[in-house]
Amino acid sequence: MKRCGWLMVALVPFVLFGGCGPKPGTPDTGGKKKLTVCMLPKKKGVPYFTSCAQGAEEAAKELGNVELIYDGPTDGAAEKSASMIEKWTLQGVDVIAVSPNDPEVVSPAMRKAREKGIKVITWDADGATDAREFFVNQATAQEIGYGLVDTMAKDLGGAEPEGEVAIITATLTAANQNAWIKFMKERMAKYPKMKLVALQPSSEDQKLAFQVAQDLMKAHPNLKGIFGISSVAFPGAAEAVKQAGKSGKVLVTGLATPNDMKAYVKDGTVKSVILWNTPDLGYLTVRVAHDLATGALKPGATSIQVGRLGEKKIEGDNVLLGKLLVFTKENIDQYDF
Amino acid sequence: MTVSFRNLAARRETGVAVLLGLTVAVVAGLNPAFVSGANIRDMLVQCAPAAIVGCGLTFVLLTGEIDISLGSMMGFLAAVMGLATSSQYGNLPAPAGIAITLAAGTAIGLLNGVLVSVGRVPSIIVTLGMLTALRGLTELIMGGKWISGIPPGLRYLGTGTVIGVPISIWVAAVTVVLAWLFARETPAGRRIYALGSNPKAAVLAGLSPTRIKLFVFALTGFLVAVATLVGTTQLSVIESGIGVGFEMVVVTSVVVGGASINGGKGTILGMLLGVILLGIVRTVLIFLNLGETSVYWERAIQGAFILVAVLMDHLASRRKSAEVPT
Amino acid sequence: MKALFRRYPHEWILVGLLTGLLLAAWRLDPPFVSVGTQAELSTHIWEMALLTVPMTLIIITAGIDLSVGATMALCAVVLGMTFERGTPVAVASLLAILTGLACGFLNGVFVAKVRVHPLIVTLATMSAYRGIAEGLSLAKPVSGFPASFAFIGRGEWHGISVPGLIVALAMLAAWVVLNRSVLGRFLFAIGHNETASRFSGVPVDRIKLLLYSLAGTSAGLAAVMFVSRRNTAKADIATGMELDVVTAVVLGGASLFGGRGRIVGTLLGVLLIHETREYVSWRWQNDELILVVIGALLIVSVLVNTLLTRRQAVS
Amino acid sequence: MNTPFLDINNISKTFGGVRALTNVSLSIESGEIHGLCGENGAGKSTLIKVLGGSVRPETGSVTINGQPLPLGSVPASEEAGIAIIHQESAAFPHLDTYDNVFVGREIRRFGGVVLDRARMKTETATLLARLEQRFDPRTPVGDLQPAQRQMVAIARALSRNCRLMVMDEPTASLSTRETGVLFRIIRQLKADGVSVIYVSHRLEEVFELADRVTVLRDGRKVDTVPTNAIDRAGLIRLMVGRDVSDARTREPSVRAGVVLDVDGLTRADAFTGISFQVRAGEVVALTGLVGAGRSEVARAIFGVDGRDSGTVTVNGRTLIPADIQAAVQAGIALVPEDRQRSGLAAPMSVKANLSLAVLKSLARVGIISDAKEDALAVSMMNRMAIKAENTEVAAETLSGGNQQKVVLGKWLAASPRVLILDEPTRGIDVGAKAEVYDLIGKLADGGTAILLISSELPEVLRLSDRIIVMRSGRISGELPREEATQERILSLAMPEGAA
Repeated sequence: MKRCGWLMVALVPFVLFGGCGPKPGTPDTGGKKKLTVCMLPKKKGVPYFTSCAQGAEEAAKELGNVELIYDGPTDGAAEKSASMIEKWTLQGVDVIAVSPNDPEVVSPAMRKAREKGIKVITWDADGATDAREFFVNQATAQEIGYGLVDTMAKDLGGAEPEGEVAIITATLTAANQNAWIKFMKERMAKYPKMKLVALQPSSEDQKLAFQVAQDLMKAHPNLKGIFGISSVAFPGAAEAVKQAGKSGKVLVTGLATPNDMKAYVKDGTVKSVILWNTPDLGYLTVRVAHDLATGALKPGATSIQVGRLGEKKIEGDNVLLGKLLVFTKENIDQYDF
Repeated sequence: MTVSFRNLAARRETGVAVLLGLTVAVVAGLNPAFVSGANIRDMLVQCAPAAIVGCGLTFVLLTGEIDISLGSMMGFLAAVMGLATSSQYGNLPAPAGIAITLAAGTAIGLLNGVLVSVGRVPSIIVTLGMLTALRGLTELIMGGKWISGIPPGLRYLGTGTVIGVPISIWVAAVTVVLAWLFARETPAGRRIYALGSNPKAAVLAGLSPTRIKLFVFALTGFLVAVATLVGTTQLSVIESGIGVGFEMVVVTSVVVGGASINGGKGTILGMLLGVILLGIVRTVLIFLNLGETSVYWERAIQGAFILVAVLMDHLASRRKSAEVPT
Repeated sequence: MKALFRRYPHEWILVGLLTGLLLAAWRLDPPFVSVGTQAELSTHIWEMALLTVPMTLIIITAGIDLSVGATMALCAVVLGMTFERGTPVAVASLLAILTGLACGFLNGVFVAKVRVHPLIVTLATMSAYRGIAEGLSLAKPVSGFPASFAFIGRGEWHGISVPGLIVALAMLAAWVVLNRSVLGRFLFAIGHNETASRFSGVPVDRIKLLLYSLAGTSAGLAAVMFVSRRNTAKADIATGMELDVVTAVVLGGASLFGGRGRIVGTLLGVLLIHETREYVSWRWQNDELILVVIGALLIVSVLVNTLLTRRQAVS
Repeated sequence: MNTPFLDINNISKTFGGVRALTNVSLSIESGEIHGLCGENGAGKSTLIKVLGGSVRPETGSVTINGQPLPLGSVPASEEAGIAIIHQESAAFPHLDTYDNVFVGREIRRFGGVVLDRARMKTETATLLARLEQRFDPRTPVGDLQPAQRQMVAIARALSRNCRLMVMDEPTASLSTRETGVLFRIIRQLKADGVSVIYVSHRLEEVFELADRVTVLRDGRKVDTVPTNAIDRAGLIRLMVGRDVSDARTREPSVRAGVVLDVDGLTRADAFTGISFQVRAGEVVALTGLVGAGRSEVARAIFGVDGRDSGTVTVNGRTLIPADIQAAVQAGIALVPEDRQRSGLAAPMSVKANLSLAVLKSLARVGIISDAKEDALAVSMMNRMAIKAENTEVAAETLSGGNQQKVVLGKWLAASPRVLILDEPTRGIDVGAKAEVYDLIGKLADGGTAILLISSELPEVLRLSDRIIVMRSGRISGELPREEATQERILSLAMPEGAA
């Protein structure tokens, strides 16, 4: 009985490594050299990132020699992102484009990839600057944080916008959101009569965001505005306001893809939705990845030609997508993502 | 003699009811808005899905089995419902969507039941596997997009009211009452208790464990579908994360309500009290408005609440014994 | 051979699945089965593998600990916060492990002394510990640990991975305990019949206290390994870890009803889950698919086992 | 001659390669009380399960009143008028008494959808009154005493107007008074023309009740004989296949020193002011009706339950309350009443069970010595004459008698100073019983102080040096062996005014 136990222990490594193949192949075979570009979102299965992936695929198809791999953790766990980077490093891909969920966690893996000669860039959110060559920057945390508060102020109206506001975030540990919140609080100093009365998490759960918004409106009867600062929290909060019959009385703003918010913008619950053109972001990322791998893009460049987007500016090592978009009743129908 | 004070004090239902009463009284004292009609309505709506599914889970626990696939099942059923009815996808009419969702829920529940009772795989393994697999499947069939464009007929289930009371509360109330009657007043209900109480004796008494287990799992699947229909339609968008962690909420509530995970013990009333107690904790904290950092302690307070609830009856029946705990 | 199979049907099924998987991988993606790749990928599982050790022991006694992930988070937060306030990282690590011990001990007190079912206790402390971690840290991450600290999570000692060595030692110790020791025998006795064990003078309460404390301490150690490897201490680490750990142990053949479980099985369970996850990810680059495969794997492996053993009993 | 009421024909059944029944045939007249005897494992329970429909035999047939009975279906058997009182505890502890009585064939109303609780309650109350039980039909069965639980099982069988009542060890947990009630009911049934199959290890009961008796051995029928044509020794010979002497009383072996001293032990709702001493080598019986508090006293001494006041002293050392560890370290051992639940880790090997209580002494630095453990197991197997293939087989595969010997052996290995035996021979067959008696004698001779709890008065009279009788939680009297008779014990045990 016990002997068999030992046998098993002895057997396992044999099974594990016994099959070490003598032919260490590389993924890229064949005549025409194909570039493998890996695109890592913070969380897979979210429309925001899926719409980025659409643009990325478009770029890959246009370029023809790009093999695009789009994969990321479905639960958004940063350590899984790091594991995926490590896996791609082993597979010897050409470019890894990372949207870091938690820069500290994924940076070591990114550095290791660079040591192996893989080009690493960041998109959507930046990582440690020494861990990547370029950052495809759609907006900084400061821009977003300030933008949110400014939009709310504009929507509240008046020279000195006033009222109680609340923030519904994703989770309390979400790195991005926490950065935005920091800048939002900073910006609120500019509007002394805008008072932040609550910050609540919604566990990346639309239902919970809905319930939290309901509770906030009751617990704070004077509530004038709600920031839904994750793409899950925003529609949940908007629905709560709408069902409470407070459309227009309690303003909701935040970040989300326009398709998910169209109904609320049209019925007046939401005046403004803030975001950037996400397919364009994906498109730009793949273009930058391609040019970096082919050598067309070198550090120090000040601009890049990107297909249908034309020329984009590069500031330092930041490739800039352009301005934030504010979707309103007037323009939201022009966007489909 | 049988219903002595000590017995009453030692019953989990009593402890949970007392804790619930105290909590509501204290919060209402500090912030009367807590017991306003609107807030009570919202809290009940929040509790409705857990109460509906809790009925099924109570029966599963009574037979000595467990189902922890509930959350992923709900996510999957929501996706099925959305894909069938959304104007961007299947575009089926609402009644067809309802029928498909209920059928899919029952079928998944039945599959759990078949694997447990015919395949003889322990239910915790079957449903742990399902919890993982169905979540992945949901992500796959939704393809990274959320589903909007749910027909108004379905949205009505989540947003409509009848005589001023939201439909989800009606559905939950009817389910709970039916389950309560079923458990207490029908032969089948008694047999579920009997099976969990002593499986060997149940066979000798001519009961069929296979059939009973198939039934409770299928029923649970059906009720998850019901909860999906009235719960997820409250919102305009169906996302792939629907139901994440829902299984923990329901299992915890039912267990806090006094059901034994060894089978044979548990009541619908206890389940309902457990669901409400745990369901209102978050709202309570918002209404107490303890300041900015309090939100970070929310989960700790929730955990403490659960501990207090399950410890109350243990403290009431303080006597030590070598028997295995239930 | 047949006798061996009869004795360990489940282990053989796992070995069969693992071999099949690796052979398929070897045919389709040879680089996947190279030593270098495997060594690199193995870094992903050490914390989980470490936690399966106490979990196996606990499950043998018909208990369960769902709070290990939350305990890890709390320990990581303690590590991060004490380090941030100037404590040397070694001392901070020790404090983190002690925190784990305290968490586990508290679980043990509720399970052994107050006699609440472990599932309920740890379901409650799962929320509580995670909540305390969030509350203490206000959900802020801590990073910037010294490079030397990475030794525990990423380092090598004479070419052997340090965390791998820790896990191997833990598994070996558990193997000795389960197969050779008085304590191990007591664990099985408790799992088979707790009342009879008490009546036979087995110190059931003390053993349970020990087991849950051990699980907490291991979670503390796992947290140190994690923080060291990923260089970040945060309240949301190891979310869902408890289910991964339980899945691996159960896949390894342990019975949640107690009395059954082997460390070799657990090791195979960990390896099978790990290899499956990594290979599916390697070949199909699809995170959703992994969930489906792992879930199906869990059900099918146990189903095959029950079907095989039942046929055997009939013939 | 007319066809018999029940005709069992050539029944055979195997379980996983083991033949449980081989070509068993048996016929029973209506209104007959038919004894069924045999050692454990002889096939009685399987035969009963075949009749009840929970086991389907491979071959053979059963007819009732000439009608073939569909085999392997519980409802079909019930339909045919067969009611069974099973040996294993077939109660549902979480359900109320009346639910227990009616599970599987509940009384319904409103077209069969809803339970008719009122009728179930009143019918249960009537049945309980007939069985002279005074508890509320709403009491959960888990809260009842074992004897009351058995009465519920009997009530369940009686609740149907059956034509054949099968009773498997119905008196195992009953006291003398309750047994009397049961016998009266059995005779009533007979007078009503109901046939009864009566299975018991208590042969005197078989002789008292049965018209004929059938003996099974190793799954085969040995013989069917009228009870007036055979004596006890003859019946035992048929069952065992050899002669077993069972009438020898043991020589007293009492020594001087008091080993166990129980003083003023009180636990609310269970017992009050219990004081007695047991000396080395002495066998003291603690007897009384079921529910008098005997087992509770034993549990309190052993530290299973707490106590409200009083002390327990072993060899001058006072024990901490509610601490089994302390009791075991002080040298107390308890062989509990409920073997399956509290005595054995049934799925573990015989060896592991035998060594469990002394494992630490077989180990160095916590590592068990295989050699020492094997030696212990083998020597215990031999000493206790445990019949098992080897020491590695699971304890649950053994017969009840051998399981009990394993439990006893576990404690013998620990050589306790005080051995508490709670119903040590319940459900054990004749052969094994004699062996257990021998062992108890040998232990006492070796100087162990023994506290014996038993409802079987012949056993008490045979084994003990002194008899302490309890009545509703108090000691009602003490008899030295020379003065003890069944009548005197009973008069002390019966509630005042009842006897």
